[in-house]
Amino acid sequence: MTDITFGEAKIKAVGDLMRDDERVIIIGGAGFGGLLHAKHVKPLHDEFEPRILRTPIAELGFCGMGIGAAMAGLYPIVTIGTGSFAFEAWPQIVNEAPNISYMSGGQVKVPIIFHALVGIRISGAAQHSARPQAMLMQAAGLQVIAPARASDVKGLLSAAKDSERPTFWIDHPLLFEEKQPSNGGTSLPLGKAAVVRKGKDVTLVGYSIDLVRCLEAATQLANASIDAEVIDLRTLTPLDADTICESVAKTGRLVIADECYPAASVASEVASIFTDRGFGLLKKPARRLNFPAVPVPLSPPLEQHLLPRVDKIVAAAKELVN
Amino acid sequence: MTDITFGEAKIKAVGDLMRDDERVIIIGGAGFGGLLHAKHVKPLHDEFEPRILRTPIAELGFCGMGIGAAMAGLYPIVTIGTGSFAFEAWPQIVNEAPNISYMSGGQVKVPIIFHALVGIRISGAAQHSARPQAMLMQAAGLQVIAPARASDVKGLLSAAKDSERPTFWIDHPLLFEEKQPSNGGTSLPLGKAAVVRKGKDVTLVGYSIDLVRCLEAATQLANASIDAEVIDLRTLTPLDADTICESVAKTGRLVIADECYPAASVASEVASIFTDRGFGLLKKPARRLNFPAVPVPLSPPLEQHLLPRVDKIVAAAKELVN
Amino acid sequence: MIPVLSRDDCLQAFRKMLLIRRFEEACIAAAHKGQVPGHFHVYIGQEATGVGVMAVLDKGDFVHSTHRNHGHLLARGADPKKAFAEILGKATGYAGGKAGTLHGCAPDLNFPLSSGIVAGILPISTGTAYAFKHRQQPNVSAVFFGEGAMEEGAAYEALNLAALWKLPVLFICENNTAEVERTPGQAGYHAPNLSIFELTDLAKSMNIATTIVDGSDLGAVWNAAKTARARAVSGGGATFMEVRTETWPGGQWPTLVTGRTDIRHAWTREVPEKYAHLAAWFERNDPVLSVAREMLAVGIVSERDLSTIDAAVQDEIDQAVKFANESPFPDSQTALTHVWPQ
Amino acid sequence: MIPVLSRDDCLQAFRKMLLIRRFEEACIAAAHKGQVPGHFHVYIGQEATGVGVMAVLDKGDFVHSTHRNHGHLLARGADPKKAFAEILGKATGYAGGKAGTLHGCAPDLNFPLSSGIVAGILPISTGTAYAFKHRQQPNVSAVFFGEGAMEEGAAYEALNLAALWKLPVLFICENNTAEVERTPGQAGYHAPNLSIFELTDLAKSMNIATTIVDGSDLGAVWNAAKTARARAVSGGGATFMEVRTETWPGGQWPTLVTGRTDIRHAWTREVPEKYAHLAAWFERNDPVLSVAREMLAVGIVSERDLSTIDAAVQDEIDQAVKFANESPFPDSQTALTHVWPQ
Ligand SMILES: Cc1ncc(C[n+]2csc(CCOP(=O)(O)OP(=O)(O)O)c2C)c(N)n1
Ligand SMILES: Cc1ncc(C[n+]2csc(CCOP(=O)(O)OP(=O)(O)O)c2C)c(N)n1
Ligand SMILES: [Mg+2]
Ligand SMILES: [Mg+2]
Repeated sequence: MTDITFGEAKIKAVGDLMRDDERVIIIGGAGFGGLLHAKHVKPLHDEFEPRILRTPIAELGFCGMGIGAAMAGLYPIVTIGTGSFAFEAWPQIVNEAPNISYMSGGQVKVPIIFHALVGIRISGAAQHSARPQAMLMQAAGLQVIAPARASDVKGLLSAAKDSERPTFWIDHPLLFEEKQPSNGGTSLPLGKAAVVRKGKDVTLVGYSIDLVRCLEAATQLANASIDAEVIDLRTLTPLDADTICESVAKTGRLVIADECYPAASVASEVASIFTDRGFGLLKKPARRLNFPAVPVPLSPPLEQHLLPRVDKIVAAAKELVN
Repeated sequence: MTDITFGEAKIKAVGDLMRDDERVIIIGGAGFGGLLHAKHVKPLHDEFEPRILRTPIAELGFCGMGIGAAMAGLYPIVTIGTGSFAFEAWPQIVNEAPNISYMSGGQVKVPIIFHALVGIRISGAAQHSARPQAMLMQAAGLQVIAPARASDVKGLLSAAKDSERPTFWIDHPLLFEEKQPSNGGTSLPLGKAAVVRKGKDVTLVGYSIDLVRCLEAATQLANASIDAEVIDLRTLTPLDADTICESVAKTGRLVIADECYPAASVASEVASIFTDRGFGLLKKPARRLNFPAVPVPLSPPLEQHLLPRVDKIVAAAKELVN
Repeated sequence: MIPVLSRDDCLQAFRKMLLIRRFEEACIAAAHKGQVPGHFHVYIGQEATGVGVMAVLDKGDFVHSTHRNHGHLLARGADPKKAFAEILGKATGYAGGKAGTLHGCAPDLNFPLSSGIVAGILPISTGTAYAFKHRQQPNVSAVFFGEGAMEEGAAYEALNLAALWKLPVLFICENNTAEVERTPGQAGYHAPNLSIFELTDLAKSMNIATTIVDGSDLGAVWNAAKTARARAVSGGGATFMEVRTETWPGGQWPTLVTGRTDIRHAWTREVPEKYAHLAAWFERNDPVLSVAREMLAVGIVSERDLSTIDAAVQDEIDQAVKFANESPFPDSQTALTHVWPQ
Repeated sequence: MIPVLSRDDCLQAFRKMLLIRRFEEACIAAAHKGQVPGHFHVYIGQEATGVGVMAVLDKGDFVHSTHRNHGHLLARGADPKKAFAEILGKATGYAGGKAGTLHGCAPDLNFPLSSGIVAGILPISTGTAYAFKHRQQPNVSAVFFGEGAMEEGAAYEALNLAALWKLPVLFICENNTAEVERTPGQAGYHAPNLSIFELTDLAKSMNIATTIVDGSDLGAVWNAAKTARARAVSGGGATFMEVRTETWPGGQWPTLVTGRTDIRHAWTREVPEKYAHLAAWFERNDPVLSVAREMLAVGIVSERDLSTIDAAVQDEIDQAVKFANESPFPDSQTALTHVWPQ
């Protein structure tokens, strides 16, 4: 178990998938990192060049192409690049891929991963900062995974592949350089959240980059003698309500960090669990930290003002506990 | 105050908008009803023929065209047709229109209405039954209205127009022939839900076709001596949490009917209110009636099995009250 | 033109065309009894296209279609029983009733789910073709779509993808508005709203091989498809076929404006007074009658043979309808299967 | 070629081109100091296009752009102070810091928000043009985009819409990969992945007027734009202009690979050893140097005039940079304005 960056673990996981099964191909040259990480991705691209299809700027076309390739027995990983570009391919991602297995009575499978670097990448401004994940949770038949830790990425990718279901991989541009222990490998159950840090005073729920923020908040809270339990959702569809309920049954307090806009968000869904399955478990109102309902501005102080920052998580947790 | 169909009221409201302001144009010949209602829409089309732009099957192109026309001083009502086709235009609807006013520091306005017949139209199957409304609630800067009653449609349209904000009008194919009293006319406040039926035992929340279902359920519940309060959300963005909270403060019980898929849905958002602003108001767990997380099948018994039917609303309310 | 086809090929093709015609007539009849859920799109008037193309395809090829897929399914060899049952939403249908008319499928025939979204299927078809190319497998993907699909950017992107990698795709654009005067700016389903005057011009500009074929001419379709398939499997890339048919005059769903086809019409040429206004269509554009006449002319069949074939076909369809009607609707619990593990 | 332009026109255009060049150099310098939020796209090497087109536009015309909008903004007459401040995210910028580099705008100049989505702006531009047509207003919409945009279906749909209604649009496709050998199947930002060999072929197939212009030739751009605008306002519909420029050799953001332009280079032709590999670009493709040389050749300016102009321009940019640097960031509360009533 050594420390590596999330980006390294990710590149390795994709490489392993490709080494293990020659049906795995990559469609879309966008890659698995932003411009700044191109050098880390290059070895992967070099090793598998003949299995990488560098496409035109035609997201709708090449996502559909991926679906066809999947139907015909390949396993495409479609790299869309920035998450906002997934909107260009929306008809294929939400209205073709997720329907096919069901509508065909289970006969036609679409084993595919769509990958995008979604979220607030810092000064990407409104059109390059989309968080489509809550929208994707509204596409029944689509699996949504969001590995945030080096130790999980291989396991979640393998599980997604084994499931043969169309899967959207919510990746985040700011995760790449996160240094984390890597002990991952085996296939992980989909729809199982992870308790990343045990605690008893308050439950912090995050995923993707917001998991990193929650962990940092937990460290700061510990200094203030607040013992936070931190949960990584890991998969958004299916969502693991049980693990969250178990934690809140213990802590009675819930903070959710989620870069999505507030309404009908991942955080809404998590909070709403406590109006049915988890009814009565909350001792205090839940605190949802979303990006407020305005487009993402470029200017750094504005963007920072709106982000679900670590200090906001800390403050919310303190309010709940005190 | 006479009884007319929702469809008639809708056609009249659009006509009034066009008569009152010659900047109003219609883009997209799809119209305001399905094939079966073409004859009702025809007079509108005839009256305003020169102001109707019948477009190619190019939703992405003509929704963008509407945005440009709006920027340049027209007021386009863009008729997309079936709600699922909004996905074709997703980049323009969620990543251009809603950002423009904000990003330009309020200088460039995009006064436009996108109209679509969304929802389960009965045997439309998976690709013609989309309910994009929860996804649209994730597009900050976009207003989402969902008039369900003849008396509201004119008021909400006028308010949307006066706001000069890009607006998505969630219409439903099954609303057309609903007969309702029409006393509407003046501009209504956006973001204000309506208490459509007063009651004290349980709160039923709906919008669009689900409001109709809730009202029918309330009638049936009354026969069982359960006095249901029925709330019509009317606008999904902004959403009126206060009115819902007031009602639940009284009833302590909440049933939400929503054709969306369960996760990150309109119902999730409404329920989640009771984990913060409305914390402690629920005496019983909230009951959310969504369309389960599978694509919409064609076969009538399957589709019926999955719909948030009136009898399911009734049963849920009874369980909560008894 | 028939001469290029063998007698057997010809007879088999004709039988399939007639099967499609009778199938669609049965659909409309069922719709009038309120038995068909949702609205549907029939293939009457376009039978020669599906049948002609499918005749040259290999078992391993993929076939992709749209909302107007009934004819393609049957031409590919689908069981009319299961196809009809699916349209009625029955448990015995190809997809257990989930797919219905818009999403015709017969996975065992390499006919995966049709897309009900105009142009949605074109990108998908480049993907199945890419898989063939990637595996160096000598197969092709045939994708059927209407001229309306060409108004969508998705079609443009798909053509470009196919052209860039010389993918083995047969793009079969069924232009069923060929007779409409092309007046730009006039929209509506059956008036093209594409400023590209010749539909083949786009493919041409991308260096994709193109051909324009008369859709009432079975032999012409057959030949064009054969050439296109041979080109594709030998690495020559895609072909864009525009197949022109006159719009079936009964486009108004779900009315059978032309009436039930009377096969004797092929030789008697008697147009009932009620359908006098459609005389030209019966005479020139009805592909089923055209092929019947061609076969009569070259002596492949007699009038009597035609009547015998027709009776057999009608019987097959009657049985399909009976099967579908008697089949149960799916159990409501199956509504939840096939997405997540149960 | 200069002769078609008056001395004043020419001088003013040159000054604007140089302003753009110095502005972009300043952007890169600021980026090296870590002052520019986000990543940005400079207009170096394409100056003649924006300036040439904008010169023929009317105040009432609309101008639409993309991620690569700095040059278009300045060519349209935007204040370099407010433009630079916006790029730095300052309160004094055109949009109070909200828009930044990707969403350049100057609404008072009929230059609404640029789109950062490749091809996203093309449909929008047909809408502003439609409004002109609808009101019978003699104006046009000019939309700038890269050749990459032609890979998106959105571009195709927009061209079709413009063609169907003969909308007054100037589609200006800035092909900054014109020198790249076109090898289908090789992607990446600067290698076209469009199987349409001549970009103008698509517009041609739609019966849209087309023209191909050399982007280092200010006069040629100017003329072509003038013809196009006249056609549009007289009801002749859209024009598709492909303007070809050699890729600015310093495409690797945010490196100024060519070094800071030395205006004396126009006459000394001394390429510093460090930039020897770019000699051909300096000699043939740099539009700023090209125009300078043309003006020298026909005697519009002296070498000394050029240096004087350059000094003035540099001073204007220095002041813009100073202004932007000294401007405050917006108050964090403004993050919540301009969507809902506060
Ligand atoms: C994206 C999208 N927009 C609109 C529709 C509605 N629609 C269904 S069929 C049709 C016409 C299609 O014409 P064409 O492609 O020529 O096929 P045809 O019906 O003539 O076979 C339209 C517009 C749709 N299914 N998908
Ligand atoms: C829909 C979409 N896909 C991908 C991108 C990422 N992207 C930004 S610039 C660019 C290249 C654009 O090339 P071109 O249109 O020729 O413009 P240029 O940068 O050469 O001026 C790409 C792919 C984007 N902005 N939008
Ligand atoms: Mg057609
Ligand atoms: Mg370019």
